[in-house]
Amino acid sequence: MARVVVDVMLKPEILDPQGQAVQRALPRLGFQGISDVRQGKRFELEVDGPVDDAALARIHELAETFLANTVIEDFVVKVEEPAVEAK
Amino acid sequence: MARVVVDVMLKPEILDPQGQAVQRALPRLGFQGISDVRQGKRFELEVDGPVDDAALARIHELAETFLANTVIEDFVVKVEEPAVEAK
Amino acid sequence: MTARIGVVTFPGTLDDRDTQRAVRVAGAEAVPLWHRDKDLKQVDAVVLPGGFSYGDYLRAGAISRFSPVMESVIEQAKAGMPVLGICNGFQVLTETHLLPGAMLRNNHLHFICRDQKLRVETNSTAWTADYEAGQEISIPLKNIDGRYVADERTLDLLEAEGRVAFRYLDVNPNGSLRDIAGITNEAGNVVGLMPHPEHAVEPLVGTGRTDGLGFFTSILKNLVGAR
Amino acid sequence: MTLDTVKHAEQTPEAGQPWADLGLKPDEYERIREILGRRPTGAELAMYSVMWSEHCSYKSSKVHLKQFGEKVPENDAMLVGIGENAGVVDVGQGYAVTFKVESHNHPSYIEPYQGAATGVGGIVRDILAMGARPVAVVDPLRFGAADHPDTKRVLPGVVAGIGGYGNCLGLPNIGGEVVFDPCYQGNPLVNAGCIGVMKHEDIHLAKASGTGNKVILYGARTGGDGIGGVSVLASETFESTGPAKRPAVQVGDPFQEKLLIECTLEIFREKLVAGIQDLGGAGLSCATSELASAGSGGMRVDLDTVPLRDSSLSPEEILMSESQERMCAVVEPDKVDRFMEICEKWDVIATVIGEVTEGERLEIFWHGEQIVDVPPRTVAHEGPVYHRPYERPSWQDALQADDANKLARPADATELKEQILKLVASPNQASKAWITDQYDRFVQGNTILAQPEDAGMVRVDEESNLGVAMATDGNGRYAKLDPYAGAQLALAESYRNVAASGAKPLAISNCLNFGSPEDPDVMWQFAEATRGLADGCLQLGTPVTGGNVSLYNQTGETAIHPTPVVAVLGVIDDVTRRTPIAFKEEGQLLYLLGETRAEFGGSAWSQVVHDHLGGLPPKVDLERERLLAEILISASRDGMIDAAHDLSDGGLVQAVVESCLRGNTGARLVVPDGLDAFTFLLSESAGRAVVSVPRSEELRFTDMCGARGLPVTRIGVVDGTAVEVQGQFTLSLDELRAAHAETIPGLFA
Ligand SMILES: Nc1ncnc2c1ncn2[C@@H]1O[C@H](COP(=O)(O)OP(=O)(O)O)[C@@H](O)[C@H]1O
Ligand SMILES: [Mg+2]
Repeated sequence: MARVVVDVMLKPEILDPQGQAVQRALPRLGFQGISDVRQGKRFELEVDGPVDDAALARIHELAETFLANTVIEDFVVKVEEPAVEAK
Repeated sequence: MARVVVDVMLKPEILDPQGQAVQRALPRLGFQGISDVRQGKRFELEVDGPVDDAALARIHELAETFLANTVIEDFVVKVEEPAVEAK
Repeated sequence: MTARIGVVTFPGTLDDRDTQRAVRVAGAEAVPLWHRDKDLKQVDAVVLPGGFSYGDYLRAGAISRFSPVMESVIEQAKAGMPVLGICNGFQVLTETHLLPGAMLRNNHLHFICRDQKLRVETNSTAWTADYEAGQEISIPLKNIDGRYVADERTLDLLEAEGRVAFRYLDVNPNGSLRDIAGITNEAGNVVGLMPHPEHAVEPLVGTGRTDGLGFFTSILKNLVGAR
Repeated sequence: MTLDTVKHAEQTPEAGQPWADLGLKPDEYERIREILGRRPTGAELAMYSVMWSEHCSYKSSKVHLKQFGEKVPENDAMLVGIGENAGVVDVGQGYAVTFKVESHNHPSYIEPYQGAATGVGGIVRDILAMGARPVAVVDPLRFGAADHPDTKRVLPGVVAGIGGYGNCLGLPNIGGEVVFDPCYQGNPLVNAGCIGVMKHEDIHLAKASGTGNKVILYGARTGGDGIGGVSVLASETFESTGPAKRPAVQVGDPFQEKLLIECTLEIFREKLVAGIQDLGGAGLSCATSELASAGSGGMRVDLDTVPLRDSSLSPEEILMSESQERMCAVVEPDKVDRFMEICEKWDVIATVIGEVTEGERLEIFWHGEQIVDVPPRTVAHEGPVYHRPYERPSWQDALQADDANKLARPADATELKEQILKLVASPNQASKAWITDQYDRFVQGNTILAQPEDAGMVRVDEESNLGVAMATDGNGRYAKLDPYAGAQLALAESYRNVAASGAKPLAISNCLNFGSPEDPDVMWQFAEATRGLADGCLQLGTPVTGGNVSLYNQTGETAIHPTPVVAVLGVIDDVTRRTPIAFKEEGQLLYLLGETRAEFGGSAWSQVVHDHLGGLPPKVDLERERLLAEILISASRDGMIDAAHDLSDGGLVQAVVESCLRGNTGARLVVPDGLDAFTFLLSESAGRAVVSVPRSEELRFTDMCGARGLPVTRIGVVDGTAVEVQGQFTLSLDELRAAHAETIPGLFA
């Protein structure tokens, strides 16, 4: 079993009020030096079989038709490394 | 300028109604072989200065106190490689 | 015989019974349609009502769009059957691309419930014939994903073709581009809007106005007249 | 780890058990051993500990709540009383209404969004379990100081959670309260109420009967969330960590709940259930033991058949899990197939997990091995009962002696005007529209009145225009000064609000929010408040149909103000006769009903201007309240008044300002003879309302009041674009609107 991640972000030209709300709150929290924040979605898919090219192509199609609305969003499909990121 | 990404996901033991709804829809769309879907948030932060340990520590704190609610969510902080992922 | 108006229920649809009531108040017959059935039961028109179909999970309207009933609705809409999408129904229509653009989280990030003033920009759609072009009406608005967006080219095209059907007046409640509250397709049979005409058909309830009744009398006239 | 079966427990009588970590006291553990004649298994211990927690067993409050069942007024509207998921009253024309208020205080402090959201979900399931379609929700809320940084975290989250859940369910939010006071700083109160409507014959009860009937669990899968939430969150203070190695917070799925509602209503329509219970606090432990305890016969459950979200859960955890959006039904065997079909139609997972058995035991098995064998009554209904010591606090006399009438009054009209403007803009008196606009009040198409009206009102029958109304109230400041009177004032205010809308008050529910019962001061407050409420209900003829108790709302030694919240349900035969608060028609006459005395103890004025709390709360006169209500109801029915607004915190001026802003008209007021302007405008004497009377009705109206002995004073006229108090000051509507509207968004937007 492997994990495939689909990151979906609003296109750069689309207003992202959630990201803005975070950014506006930063100074209040004492954070300086972050010039932009965008908020998007992350999907973690557990894939049963091997993640070969065919599987990736299918997931790409899934992202394009379903997980993202390409009128407003961009997406990236990644195979997650088995090693866990350090927190 | 560098990009730091914070991924926030519901803890594994917490109900994820969104991910569940997506997963349940998959068979109807003709997608098989995905045994689990979790949906989380992805924050992209544009950091002005260098992303050194101090900056990362601050972003880690930001994630812990603000971007994630650690009662129900886990998070991961990553420095994004300058090279853009292929779509 | 009066017109048969189908009202679709998806899992999580909320305003289906209210829409059926509005259809009846206007004098038409309301026909419940179930999301799993492809059969449209020979209705003359379809309303996709408001609510949170599939919890609005993923994106509002994104999951319902793939239901069996929508296959038929899309097909019939393309063939000219009148379809009205209210709120969540509008979101479904944009997800199916029967209407252009997309709906996003309100710019203030909150759910908002208010009595909203609109201008009916065109009465040459199946659902607005009973209004004057330029008429101002007030009907309830209630949503969290009500911000209409589309690229500049699409917006210009909509304006040029007179397809902006409703515009917010006084306040833009959610950051919708060009104050757009609702749009129509080129043929004028498919209309979507965020505010809720079905909640403004009886003087007693809600805001006490009946400004929304015109949607349902328009379609009735349109259909019965066409027979 | 080996499975702790009943057999194993018999063989290992001396095995150590973590009863103390689970919140049980030594004598409670002993009692369990006595009941069972052996040590409990781990699963039994989990069940007893959670069911005997304060939250589920009412062990500290029971002895006082008894009064609600003893001092019952003559009232033939009661169909189902205290003891079921919610009480049911007859509202005529064959309709019955069920309603209840519950607290979700502690979870909402930890995770405001989910805590509040699941609070709404829980109360809605209670109403559903009675057989009713939920038709409206209300949300009485209390927060710390409005300008405290933590309130900025808690309030927006709570409001978003209530909206996020309720809006997605399609339930109009028609009322509630938002109150700020520093005493709620670490202990916000998130109470949620729901109203449901059914026909008399549709009433369902939570009991399991009929040997061989199947026990069906349906709704969401069971996960590890909220385990120990009941005992850890609701019973002890936050410092104690207890057994919660799993997260104690539940995440709600309103979409799933919406499906559960529609699915359950369809199941009711086809009369497929013999008994039904929602799963709330204590999850399956509660549902199985309560169903078995209330019915005849026993119950057998195969716990390994429960559909799980997390396969690593132990049987104990499955029993305690508080995963949301689940229900448990008892179904005759030949109806099971149809039951399953309906669940499938609504995409709801349903599983037969057991059956009703002969005998009187609740037996639970795990892969064929018995892990629970208990008499269900001992779990569900025969928990410990405490007679906690209570005593009038040593500081109570000094508090009452600190008379608010001694506070400096405004020196002149200019200062009076300034203070009134400050009052209108203060967080407690300011418009809550920024909050309530986040709630859908129109859905279902039956909303007659909603915020900011005195009471929420929904139409029940489209043909006859039968409707019901509800208001919730509770003034913690009054209750702190005198808990007996404070509880009665909460009742009186809520009753008055319902009457002001034109509906006849029928019955009440309550949510009693207090500090630690282990503190004799708090226990005295609780005893006094329940006594006051029970006496008040007896006098007003409005029985208590049910309610909820939330204790341990305190941080360290400091308890919240005693806060009994009372929800009054009323009925109106014809909703077209409802009375709104808005002054609309220029030239209509304004009358003040009731008597005004110099009563400022616990008043909004004393808080806003002097930051003071002392003296006595306003005097309670329930006979007067009843008379006032009768007059308001007849006047609305006979078309003698066009608007009515009850007077409460902030006094007359607050009410007039609200009615003017709502109707977008001004008012000219004259200070009546025998009163000074300050007392006239700001006193909080109870039993009063202001009404707007068409000139043609003036004589008929004043004659009616005169004949029935209700003091009535003409105080002015609806007119212009300002609130003008002759000889004192003028405040323009624009000025007032700005003061009233901008405070809350200024703090939280
Ligand atoms: N303050 C109260 N006044 C009257 N009845 C109460 C009060 N608190 C609890 N009850 C009643 O006790 C019973 C059990 O309450 P509770 O455990 O809250 O119900 P549930 O199991 O549905 O959560 C209910 O009938 C409830 O109405
Ligand atoms: Mg219950």
